Amino acid sequence: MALNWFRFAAPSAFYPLAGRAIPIFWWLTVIPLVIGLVWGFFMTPDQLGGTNAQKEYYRIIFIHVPTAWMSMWLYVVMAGWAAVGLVFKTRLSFMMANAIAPTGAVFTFLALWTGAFWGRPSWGTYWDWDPRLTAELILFFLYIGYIALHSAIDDTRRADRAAALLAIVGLVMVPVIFWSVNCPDPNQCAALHQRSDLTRMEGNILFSMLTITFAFWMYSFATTLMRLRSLILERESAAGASWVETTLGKEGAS
Amino acid sequence: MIAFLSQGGYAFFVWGAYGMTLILLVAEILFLRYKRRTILARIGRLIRMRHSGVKQ
Amino acid sequence: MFRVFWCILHRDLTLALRRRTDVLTTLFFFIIVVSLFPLGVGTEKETLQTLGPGVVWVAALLASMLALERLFAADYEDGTLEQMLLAAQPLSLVVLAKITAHWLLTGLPLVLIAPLAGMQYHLTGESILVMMGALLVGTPVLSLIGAIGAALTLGVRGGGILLSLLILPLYVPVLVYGSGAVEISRIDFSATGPYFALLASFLLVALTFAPLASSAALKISLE
Amino acid sequence: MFRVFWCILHRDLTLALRRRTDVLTTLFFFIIVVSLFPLGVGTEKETLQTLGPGVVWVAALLASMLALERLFAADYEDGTLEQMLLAAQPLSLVVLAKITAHWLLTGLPLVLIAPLAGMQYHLTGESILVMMGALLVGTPVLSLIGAIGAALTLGVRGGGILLSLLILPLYVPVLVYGSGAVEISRIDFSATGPYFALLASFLLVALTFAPLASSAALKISLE
Amino acid sequence: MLEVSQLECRRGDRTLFSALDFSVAPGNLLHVRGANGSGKTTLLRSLCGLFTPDSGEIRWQGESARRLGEEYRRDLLYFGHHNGIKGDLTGVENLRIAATLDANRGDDGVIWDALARIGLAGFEDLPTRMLSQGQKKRVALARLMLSRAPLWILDEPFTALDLGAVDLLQTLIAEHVAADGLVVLTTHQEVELTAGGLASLHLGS
Amino acid sequence: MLEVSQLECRRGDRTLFSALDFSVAPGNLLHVRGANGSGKTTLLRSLCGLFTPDSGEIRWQGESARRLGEEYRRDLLYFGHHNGIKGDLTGVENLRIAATLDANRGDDGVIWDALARIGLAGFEDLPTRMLSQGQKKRVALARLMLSRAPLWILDEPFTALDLGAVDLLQTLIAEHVAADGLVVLTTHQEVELTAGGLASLHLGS
Ligand code: HEM
Ligand SMILES: Nc1ncnc2c1ncn2[C@@H]1O[C@H](COP(=O)(O)OP(=O)(O)OP(=O)(O)O)[C@@H](O)[C@H]1O
Ligand SMILES: Nc1ncnc2c1ncn2[C@@H]1O[C@H](COP(=O)(O)OP(=O)(O)OP(=O)(O)O)[C@@H](O)[C@H]1O
Ligand SMILES: [Mg+2]
Ligand SMILES: [Mg+2]
Repeated sequence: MALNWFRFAAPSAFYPLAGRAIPIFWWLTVIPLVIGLVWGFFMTPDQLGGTNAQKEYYRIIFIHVPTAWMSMWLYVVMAGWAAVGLVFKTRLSFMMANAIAPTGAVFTFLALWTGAFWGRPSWGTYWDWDPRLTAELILFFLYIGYIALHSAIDDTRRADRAAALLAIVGLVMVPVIFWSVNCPDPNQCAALHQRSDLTRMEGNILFSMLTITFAFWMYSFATTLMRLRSLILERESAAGASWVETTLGKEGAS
Repeated sequence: MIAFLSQGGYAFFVWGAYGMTLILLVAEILFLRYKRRTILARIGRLIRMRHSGVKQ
Repeated sequence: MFRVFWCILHRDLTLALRRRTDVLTTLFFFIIVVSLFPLGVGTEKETLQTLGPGVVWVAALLASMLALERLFAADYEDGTLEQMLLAAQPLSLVVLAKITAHWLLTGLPLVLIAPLAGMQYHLTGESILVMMGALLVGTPVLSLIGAIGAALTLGVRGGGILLSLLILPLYVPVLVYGSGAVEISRIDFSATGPYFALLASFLLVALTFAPLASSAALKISLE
Repeated sequence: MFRVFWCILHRDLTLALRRRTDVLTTLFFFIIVVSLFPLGVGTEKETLQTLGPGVVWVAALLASMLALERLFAADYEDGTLEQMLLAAQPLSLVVLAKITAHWLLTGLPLVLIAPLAGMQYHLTGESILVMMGALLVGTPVLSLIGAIGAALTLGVRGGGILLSLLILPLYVPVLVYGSGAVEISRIDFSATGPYFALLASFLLVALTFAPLASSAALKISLE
Repeated sequence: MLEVSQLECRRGDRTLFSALDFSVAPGNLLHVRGANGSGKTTLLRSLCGLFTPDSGEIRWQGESARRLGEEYRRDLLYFGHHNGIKGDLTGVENLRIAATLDANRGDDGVIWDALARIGLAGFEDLPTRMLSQGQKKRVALARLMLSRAPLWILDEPFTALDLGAVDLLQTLIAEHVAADGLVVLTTHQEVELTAGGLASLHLGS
Repeated sequence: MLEVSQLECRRGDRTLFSALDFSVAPGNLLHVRGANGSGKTTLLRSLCGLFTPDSGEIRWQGESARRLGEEYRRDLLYFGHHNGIKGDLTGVENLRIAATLDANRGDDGVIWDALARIGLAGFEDLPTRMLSQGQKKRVALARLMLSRAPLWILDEPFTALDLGAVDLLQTLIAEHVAADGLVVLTTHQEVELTAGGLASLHLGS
């Protein structure tokens, strides 16, 4: 078991494996995305009534919620790989963390953007200092900090480890930060706003939202692996690894 | 069709949100492909150099 | 063990006091930032009273952060940090001593000067007391967390501003509860307890982990 | 003459772009400082609207100032500044080129990002326009005045914070009229004219004297 | 006994050295030679643990240096391209701190003697920033006299020194080797010993 | 013709030298000697105008150097304790900027040739921060080959260089003197000339 893992922890073994997986992930992205969008735009009611009256702009939910979820999940995964890299000193783990960060930052930005475009029609403002939004903004800063630190150091080995340490410190702080902006007054913390409740959602809306979430998740796999392959090539060829040449020779025809 | 595009009068917001998502995701993919191509070109050049016996 | 701690603490304090202005400049920076706001915002009493706690805390954050940049950088450039790494003592002890010196030179003076800032913003005596207390517990956390960032950005070009990018988001909890305590004290003095409890627990956690994390970061940076 | 100006400008821009993040970090620092205030101050719409212009200007001041510290310091440490002093060209030309590069890298991005900050503080479209205009005229003044301070504090320990001490008071006029213009535009858009006229005259004066003053200061610092 | 086996270091795209094997026994000096950029500094920093080699192992008294950690560092004195002294402190203060960090006694009498011997009498309590380049280097080198570490790792210790100081440093090194110490050094000059063995290692093509 | 009369420099409490008189004519080299801290660097920096002496005058071609200002600086090349190169720029970029500042042409062909001659072929377009100590110094010294300034002032140019580079630099200096240039330098080594005159000035007791 452990042996197996470490075999794929070698970049040379991982590179072709990732190459084969990427197309699969692309199909897993495109098909649910199309289904989710079609369902979301044509199978759902034109207007929400009841206590939560919303007009067509509620359709932003189909991308807003998935991007928000992905942004948080990807940070956890990124910090996780960073920790693995620091503990086991595997090059591939650092590269993995490195490959996830830009995708995570993109999703965070999209959550902010789509949220803003939702907020304008429903709250009358693009931005408000709601705890959820604030926390998402801070998450964005953490991603940017990771990327900035990594690219400011040009010795890749040092950059990897420094950025990994930062990601872990960030991961420890994230719950504290989220909690502090959610609950700025510890005397009244019990009266936190009711969180949105998935079970109370209209079935069609929920279905589209979850399908698109799945699509975005697969999209993250695909882009991360693509970026990872580029990183592997860049670093291994810089280090003069011979497998790069043989592998590329095999692929060269395509 | 017009009705679909206007999204009940909220076209700007709905398509603004979807549009930015589309732009960023596609841009990410294009950027990744562009990066991969430049790396392959560089490595190809290195390999050719090595095979034709040019010293680094 | 303690000998090394004292030695480094003493060294950093001596170094700072050799240039007497060093201690004063953090203070003056704080005062200037606090005084700039009324110029930019207007000088009505009520606006200032609501603004006060927040501005004081943000100014404290920035002042503490500015001095952080040089926490390890000076020692890095002249090679003394290298010697500390090669010392026969645990590095985190040295780091803790340096952080302590940093706090004594930047955090403590802020606590002492805070009443002045409070007066500028027409805060009441009670609020000012709470502010001093909150700063006393909160500023060491700033120094401790900041040290990690300072160690990570060591020798990196554009380090100062990169450091703020890394560190300021992590300062948010201290800022929220620090200014929250002052805010609430304007309404109900007795309700500040939980705020202080939270700040104190942050301090404890930071005190345990930050020296370790910073020394790990230093080792990475010196490769 | 112009060859040297271009050469140094090109050099400083290249140096900054070698680390692509350098440009972005000033921006993000600005955004973070702007975003910290509501956390400390509270998030009511009206408070934020009165705060907005002041906070944006103070953040711009700080962002520009932080980057200033490295304006000459990096060149001083590796001896290239010495070489510039010994060049066969007037030093003030070199200094002007360095200041231009500094503004292009820190001032201009702030102007472009300002609308975002304006939105966070619920400013109206018109106010945001005025703010951009004021920043466009005001930030070069910050870079120019700042350069004098940067030259004076060169090689002095704790330079960063001493610099802010020297420079921030000089920034006050720009701050007052810059945020004043935005403030007044919330009431009467057409009344902003005099503010801009003043800012523009500051710019002219600074443009004539600051390069000379900074190069004199550099010569003193390098003794 | 310092043993190095199968050491390999890369920097950027270049492999500086690989499969490097050598050992230094007490009473011996190893002179690492090589042109500029051949990897001397990198090798010396790896020996100290300031640079992590890409592969290979460094053993001190039979155990891995990495595993020994503090114990190894206690036995080690490194002198690098930087002087490692603070310009704002006086020579005496600098040395006092260095002694504490190295876990030596370093009482003030010893420190003043060391400074006098290295030719800085009269400059002991000036801030070192007021000294000339060579005088700063001398302050840093006074650490050698205070240290009780058996293993000295010296990276170009002779630069910036005048002839008198070079002679004195040669004597110090020779004394240390004669007293069963170990020295690894790089320099573009020749070194002479009065006792013990002198080996030399050539890096680069 | 560089003439110095009645020069006096003080630093801190000490008078480093006073009533110093000398002159250097074209085709001559002046070797400034002295122990560490005797004031060599201070003298050289005064000659460049980077340090204001307490009294005395420095004349270039018969006129006061201070009054000549830019014209004097155009004729001058100073090489100090710092290398004066940016770590983030490549060797070629660094030299291009240096050439512009010195008002030399410095087209790229010349620069590449200079770097090749000083032994940095293959390292031309690496950021100089990735070079070893000696390689950095070599980049800085390549400026000597680009310069058309008649007066060279060199402060310990040989430190950190390996033997090959020292030889090359000796040749460069000898060529410059042979071509009617003026050189003022400090070093703790000996310098040899093939043509022209060599004088030496001893500072300190
Ligand atoms: C941590 C990040 C975020 C998460 C997890 C999140 C999640 C959600 C969810 C689940 C809903 C659906 C609520 C419901 O109708 O039941 C929602 C609605 C909404 N979100 Fe977000 N969101 C996040 C960030 C943002 C941001 C950054 C913005 C704006 C800039 C934003 C603006 C909105 C708006 C306007 C709604 C509609 C609210 C309503 O129905 O009244 N959200 N969000
Ligand atoms: N910044 C300074 N402030 C005060 N005194 C100084 C300063 N720099 C040097 N000195 C003093 O001036 C004297 C001469 O210094 P200088 O650097 O000129 O010596 P040097 O001959 O170049 O020595 P070296 O061979 O070590 O380079 C020294 O004794 C030193 O104490
Ligand atoms: N920070 C760095 N990043 C990448 N490569 C580096 C770095 N520092 C040095 N190198 C490379 O490593 C090689 C060896 O450098 P090192 O400093 O070990 O040489 P050295 O033998 O000590 O030379 P010198 O005699 O000039 O001091 C050099 O060719 C240099 O290009
Ligand atoms: Mg070396
Ligand atoms: Mg000297």
